[in-house]
Amino acid sequence: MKTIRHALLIARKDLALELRTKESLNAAGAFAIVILVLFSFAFEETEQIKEIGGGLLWLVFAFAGALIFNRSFARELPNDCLDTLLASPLSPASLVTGKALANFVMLLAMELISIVIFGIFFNVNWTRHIGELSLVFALGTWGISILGAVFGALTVNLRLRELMLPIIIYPLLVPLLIAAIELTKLLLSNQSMTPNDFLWTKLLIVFDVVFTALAMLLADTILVN
Amino acid sequence: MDARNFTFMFYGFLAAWLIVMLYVIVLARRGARLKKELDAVKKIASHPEQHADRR
Amino acid sequence: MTSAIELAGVWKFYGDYAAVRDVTLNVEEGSCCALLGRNGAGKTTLLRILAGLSSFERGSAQLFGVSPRQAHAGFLGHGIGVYEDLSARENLHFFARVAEVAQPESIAAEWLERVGLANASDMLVRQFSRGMRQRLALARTFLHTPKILLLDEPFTSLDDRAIAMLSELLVESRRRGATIILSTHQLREAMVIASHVALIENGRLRHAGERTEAMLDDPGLLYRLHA
Amino acid sequence: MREKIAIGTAAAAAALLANNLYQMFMVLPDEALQGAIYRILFFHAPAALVGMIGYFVALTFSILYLSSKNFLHDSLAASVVEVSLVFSVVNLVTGSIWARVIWGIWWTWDARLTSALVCVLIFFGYLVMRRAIEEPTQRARLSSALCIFGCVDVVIVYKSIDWFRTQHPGPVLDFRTGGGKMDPAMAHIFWLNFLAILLVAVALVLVRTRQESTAREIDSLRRLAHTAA
Repeated sequence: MKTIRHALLIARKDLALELRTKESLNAAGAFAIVILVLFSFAFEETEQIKEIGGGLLWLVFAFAGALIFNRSFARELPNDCLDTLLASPLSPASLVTGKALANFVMLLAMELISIVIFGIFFNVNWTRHIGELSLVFALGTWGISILGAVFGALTVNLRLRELMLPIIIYPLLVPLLIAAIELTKLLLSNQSMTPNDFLWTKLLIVFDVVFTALAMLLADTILVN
Repeated sequence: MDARNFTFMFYGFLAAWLIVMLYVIVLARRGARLKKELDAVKKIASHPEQHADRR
Repeated sequence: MTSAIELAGVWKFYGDYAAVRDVTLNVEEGSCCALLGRNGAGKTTLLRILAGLSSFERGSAQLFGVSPRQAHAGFLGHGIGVYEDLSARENLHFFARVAEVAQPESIAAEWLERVGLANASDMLVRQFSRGMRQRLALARTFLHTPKILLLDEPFTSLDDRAIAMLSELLVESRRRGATIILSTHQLREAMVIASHVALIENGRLRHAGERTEAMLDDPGLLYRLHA
Repeated sequence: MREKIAIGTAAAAAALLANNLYQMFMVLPDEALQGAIYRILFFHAPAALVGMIGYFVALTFSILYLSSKNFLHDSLAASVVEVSLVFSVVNLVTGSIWARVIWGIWWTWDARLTSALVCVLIFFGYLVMRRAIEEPTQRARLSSALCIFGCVDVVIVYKSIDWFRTQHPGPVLDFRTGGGKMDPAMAHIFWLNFLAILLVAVALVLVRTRQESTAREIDSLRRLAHTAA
């Protein structure tokens, strides 16, 4: 209970700071829009786009996500705020969860903008399976966010932090991205899910649960030096 | 079987051992470098006053 | 007298290099212990261990019988520990909530008044002068009335007004029974406030005991004794 | 003493390899469908196995480090990952050459190939991160955490194989098929060669671990000189 309350406190503080400075949202949003525009020049036919749309979207999310995650713990560095938080009653696990929550909200906002632009540029109607699509987005985004928070914490004091984070998280995200891409592709091409596709949903859930648990477990190790 | 098949097998074996050999060379070079560094730093640690300005 | 802080045989390593070596130290409840020593002697590392920011490899550390992570001491390190893009009020609200005080809003308002920032409470810290930041940091450190205070070089880089405020806060904290450990270079100030002194050299504790009258008259005495 | 063990292990590996090579080329016939090229399997699969085993040995050492704070465990974990990575690369390269002959392509995004590649990328990231951290205690702590995340991810990647259409030959080893597809004479050489490659890996790990200790000694002497001066 206390962990959740503290996590919400951190998430709220981070979102308030982000809304004020817009450091990562501006960068991530601009990046997503530019990539989508560039891709709309590269691909013209709408049939083709339904095949690769899922992959395109999730790669944009993963890359824009890295911009958000890099700031996540780096935001605590000026004035040694990270030390202050760790010396307070707040547990490292709640700190990581709070950061993941803030990442999750920011990334989802970015995803919403991206998919609207995607729909307009590529003339794809993505609203037909909006319920399932939201579920897939939420599950996939949480997985990315929790890993982003953990490895944001892990790399926060390293040289070349901005470079190190993507090198580490992208390989780890492969199973999640494969599953999310497969499902998104399916939902965009207007097919309904077969039992076989539920396996991908299951993979997303397993990924989220396993890595959230691992993050809680290792938060102390990662943050207390 | 055909000679081409055999050539590729030869390349495969060659590549495998070449990679391992390459790693052994990297390992040996790193070992030599570490040894040199250790000697240098030992010298500094035993006479800190002479090297105080070189840090 | 009960011990507020108990360190027993604490070792902290950076690789094979020991930054803190076999430190055993008891600090009585209600006392104020000045941690002395040269730069790099291990003062900051020791304070970070007590604040629960650093782990250690051997020994045990307890604050009122619990681990440093659970003791929630008031900690003031080298940085001021407040957010540049939040206002003074938002900062104190946030840290009051994190510290789980009963009425975060009124406590925050009270402390803003106390450190003389009531008029600037809705300004962003980014726009503050150095003195204002330091006073906000003091409010942040003391606002949950901690039973143990860990202050790392608190007098360095403080301006006169903040030094006066800190001294007042320390006196008041001791009056309510709080235990204080502070590391410092400023021997004269330290000797006036401290009831106990501890000297660290190369990670080892060289001296720990009460601050004597002789030390008050001659702050450099301890250093010369252990030279 | 440590060096003698390393040299002994390497010598044993060399002798065993010489024997295996003789058997492979002089005794075993070509395979009916694939011809001579199938012999790559004797290196390809053991390299994959040694790599995979290595990552989980490194996981064990990482967990051990976190509970014991003994740097030997950290050194072992780092060494094992590095050596495993070498064999994983051997695995990928030999597999690619085999695929060029049998499938006519160097690479395909098959599940097993993908997961092997992902594995290499994860642990490559592990080594890159180690280089970016100078303070040994912090390095040991953070890389142990990364190793745990990496290994769990490898398991998830590997599990998702079943759900992905696959082009890779199915299992041929006894313990996975529950009754051999492989000729007993071939299986015999296969396991002997696995042992040989494992011995090479152990020898390399021993040398590498020693270097890690030396590096740590250098670091602590530097810090000592730094504080003394």
